[in-house]
Amino acid sequence: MGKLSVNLCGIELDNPVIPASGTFGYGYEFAQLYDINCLGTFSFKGTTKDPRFGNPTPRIAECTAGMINAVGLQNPGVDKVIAEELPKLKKCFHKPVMANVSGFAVEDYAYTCERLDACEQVSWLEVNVSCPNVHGGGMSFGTDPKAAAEVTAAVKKVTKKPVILKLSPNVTDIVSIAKACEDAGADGISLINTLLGMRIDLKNKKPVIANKMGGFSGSAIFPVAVRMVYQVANAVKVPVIGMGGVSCAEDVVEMMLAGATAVEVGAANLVNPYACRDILADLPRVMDKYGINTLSEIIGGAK
Amino acid sequence: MGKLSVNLCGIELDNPVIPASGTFGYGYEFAQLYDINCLGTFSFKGTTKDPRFGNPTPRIAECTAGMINAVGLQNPGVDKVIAEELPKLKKCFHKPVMANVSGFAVEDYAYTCERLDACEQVSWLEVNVSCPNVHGGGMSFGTDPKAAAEVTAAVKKVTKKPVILKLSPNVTDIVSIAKACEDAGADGISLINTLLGMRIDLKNKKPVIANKMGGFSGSAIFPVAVRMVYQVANAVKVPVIGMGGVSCAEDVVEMMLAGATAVEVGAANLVNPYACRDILADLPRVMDKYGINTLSEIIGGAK
Amino acid sequence: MKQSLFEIIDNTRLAPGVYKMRLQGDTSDITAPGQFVNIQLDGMFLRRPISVCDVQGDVLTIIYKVVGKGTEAMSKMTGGKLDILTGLGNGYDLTVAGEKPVLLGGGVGVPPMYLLAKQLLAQGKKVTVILGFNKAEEVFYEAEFKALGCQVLVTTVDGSYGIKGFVTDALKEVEYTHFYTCGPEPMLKAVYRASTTSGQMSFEERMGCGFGACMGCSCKTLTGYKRICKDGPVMRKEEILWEN
Amino acid sequence: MKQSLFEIIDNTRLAPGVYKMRLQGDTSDITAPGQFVNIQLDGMFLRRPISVCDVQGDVLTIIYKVVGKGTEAMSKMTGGKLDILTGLGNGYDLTVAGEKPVLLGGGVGVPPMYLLAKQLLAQGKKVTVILGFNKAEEVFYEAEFKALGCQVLVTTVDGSYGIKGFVTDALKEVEYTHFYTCGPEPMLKAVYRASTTSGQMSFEERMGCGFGACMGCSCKTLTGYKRICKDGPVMRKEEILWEN
Repeated sequence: MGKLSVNLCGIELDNPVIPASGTFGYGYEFAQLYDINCLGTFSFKGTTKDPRFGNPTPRIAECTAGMINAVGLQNPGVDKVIAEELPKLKKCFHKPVMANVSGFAVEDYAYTCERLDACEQVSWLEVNVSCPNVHGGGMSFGTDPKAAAEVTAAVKKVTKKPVILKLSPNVTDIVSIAKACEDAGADGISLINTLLGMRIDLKNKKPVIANKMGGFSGSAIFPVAVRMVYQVANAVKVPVIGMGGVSCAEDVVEMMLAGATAVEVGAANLVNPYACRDILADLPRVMDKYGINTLSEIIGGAK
Repeated sequence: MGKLSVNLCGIELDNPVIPASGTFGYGYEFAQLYDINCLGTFSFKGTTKDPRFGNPTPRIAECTAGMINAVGLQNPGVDKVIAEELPKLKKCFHKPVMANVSGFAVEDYAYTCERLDACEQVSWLEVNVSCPNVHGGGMSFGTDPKAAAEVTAAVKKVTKKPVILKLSPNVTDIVSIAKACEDAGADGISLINTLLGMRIDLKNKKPVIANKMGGFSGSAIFPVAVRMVYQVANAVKVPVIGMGGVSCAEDVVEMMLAGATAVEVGAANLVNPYACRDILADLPRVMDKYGINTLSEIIGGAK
Repeated sequence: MKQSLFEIIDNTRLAPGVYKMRLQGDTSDITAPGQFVNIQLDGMFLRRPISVCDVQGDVLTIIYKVVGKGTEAMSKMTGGKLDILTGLGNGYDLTVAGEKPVLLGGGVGVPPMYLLAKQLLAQGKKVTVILGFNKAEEVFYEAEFKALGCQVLVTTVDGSYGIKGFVTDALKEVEYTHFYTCGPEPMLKAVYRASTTSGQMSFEERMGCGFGACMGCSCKTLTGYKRICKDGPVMRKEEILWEN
Repeated sequence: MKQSLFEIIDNTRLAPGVYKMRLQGDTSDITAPGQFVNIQLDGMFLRRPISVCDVQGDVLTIIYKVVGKGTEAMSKMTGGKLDILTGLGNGYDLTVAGEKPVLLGGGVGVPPMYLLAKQLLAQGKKVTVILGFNKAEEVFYEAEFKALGCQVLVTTVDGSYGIKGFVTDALKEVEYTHFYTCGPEPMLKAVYRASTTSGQMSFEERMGCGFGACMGCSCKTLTGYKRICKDGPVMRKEEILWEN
């Protein structure tokens, strides 16, 4: 393995840096700024069976060292994603890509994953059972081990590609949910999705966000993410993708020491569109500073 | 009621600002800096049945906009607290004070509360079922509605003073736990205690904290606190004390709009020992800026 | 879009809570009036989106209102460098202006009209500008627009300066071929209803990234879902769908 | 304890990663050598505790090592004001020094020995100072201690300067009535074992508040639980309980 390369569910990544779903669109906005083929891969905008506009605006609230979003899975629906977005994406990104899937019923997940399974540029299915911004679905699947296992099993039936369950941190016992997914056949676990948060506008005395609550992300949530990645990585055998507030090369190394095989970068892309490129450029310096020869050797190194 | 005064469980506070337990000791360190009688009240260091040294060091880790602590309820035990600390506390603080109680068994809570019930300077019992830093106890009572209700009922049997249950945010459904406490007789709910977090030292590749994980506090967690205060205040009838990352007068107002009757200030005291005094001094300006005549009128104002 | 560092040249108060900042840097990605820039500020997680008022060579002029801690901090800056994303948003389409375009700006909706007026005048158009404010003390940039050579009408809600009423009251008196407007939503709605020609309106929304990645500022239009930061902020009258 | 603003006078590099900063402000609460100050830095949640090296009137001198982002940022400061908590910790007790005290400082444990030496000399004591480093390039403040008029011995682990070995190797050659020491824990342990008299040692621990409120830096001693920031950082040899 190279200095930066890691193996994610049997597929080698040049490096562990992966823009997180919902913060990188389908890649083009960023491809205008730099060659996104430098990335390990990226997880494109969450896809659902049917097209969705998402939630009313305002959808965004600022916080100390973070932000709240309540976009609500806006996307054109799996058919349009396959017909229009993936071909465009292929033009600017030539590596295997990760599809992120959400749903409101077990069947939705299975349907959408089956359709995406047929796309050869898609190499991993990241199944989001943790969206805090949709009602009757999303996070509700990720807060109950049984429901999470059901979704996992249903998706595994329709694809041979690695299935990675993306979990919610808004739970009492993250380990029991991760294990339930692993037992149901999950090939990997990614966490953490956003923390459920809220801000109130002192001027109009109302919640800033139309949907009242939303998903809190940004460097503020990093310590919670490191803790959950550590707990889950020490409880399951499948690889873990760590995310949550990662914004610099040091954060990537800390996540991997906690047990992450790869690391997703989310909100940081929104404030610095070059965040992932900058992290990749800085990684070798940080590795040398802390005496790390290859990233793959430090995965789960903190005991 | 005055411009700043609020009524907490039948007792009027000059203002809603309350230093949180574990960040204000027994008050003397701060009494050397300013007259702490300007405070609404304060919640003194968590008390247990027996003396405790707490966890090994390091107990502290820094984070972006926050810190992790794993002190582990160090305290001299309830007998010594009553015999030595409370008389000293009385010299520098002349108002009714809030006692914060932790335990490792339902009986511990009852024993400690019964002893403190006999102290006339103690006017509220804040029962901590949410300490993330002790094994077999603490948070485990706060993550299960039944256990939280049991502790509440046991404590209510031994005291006529208002009993306020301090809840953990590390749960899937904070509302169910708050309601269970209310149904068991709780006179108030205070939240949030710290989020379970972790940091890893890149130099030695080990967790920064000897206990590995600890309680994450500071302005970083404010949006999670506002969300939970809002959820609980809209679900229970008893007063709610809001806390979690409050560090300025605007935060106090936001917490009250979310539904808090009073507001505890924690980690901010540790970085700015004058934090509570400064917040009190700034409150009238912030109230005028946002057209607020009395604080009591805005409680739960954000719908 | 381009990310680069701009040097603050000066920062002056135009009206209560309204400031004008001139910055020097790479303006090459600013291609149309009505576009905005997104400014990173110390201690703030999100950037602050602010519309472009003018560009002359490598000098960018923005006019902003103090609405929170971020813009408050900006208003106190006297020098130094700022990390800015430039060339954001679609901007106004000048090709459909006709011979006598009218530009309507309300409050902090006034600034983008300046570069627009300049470019329309350069094309030999007869430009009328209507500037709307609440009261006399809030009025700014009237002289600057006059200096460009456009006909300028100022309205104040309380009548303490210029025409009493809203920009739409002034619009009645104007003969125009196309309208361009920017301002608070109630004003945009009023202009939408009062206008007798085709036109373009610039919208505001709380944004995450400002360059089309996060879907934080989406809106529904008659021609589909649009991202105000990327497909907007300028929308054509014909495509607007008022949700409330 | 006092919270106040200090003005940075200068900030100079003494050795690789080791800097000396002089600050002007209210030093009235600094009452004993061995105390520390707690410095607030932009963007850092916790303050940075740093031992007092010297105080002359309203000028405070600190010597610090770059260990992370906070001290890294400090090392780049050339001026401006810092919010500092002063007068933290118990400090050394000079009344038990005897006639010939020996002071042992290792690495960044050297600075607090300076003010201590100065005050002991002022009391007419015969002061011997042993400064321990890893290698020649790390050595700092030897001349300053000599200038005070104490006998100075320097040790380096690799023998590239002064006596080869640890401060305890130099201690063997010294006749002393009491010892004062500050440095990394392994060095403190070695001094504890090698010393033949009573003494005082200054301990380090990750701190939350630095003034005794949070119990973040507690330790067990033969005389009960102590808060290193408030009851320490200086402990008497007789009360120390080595946990590992």
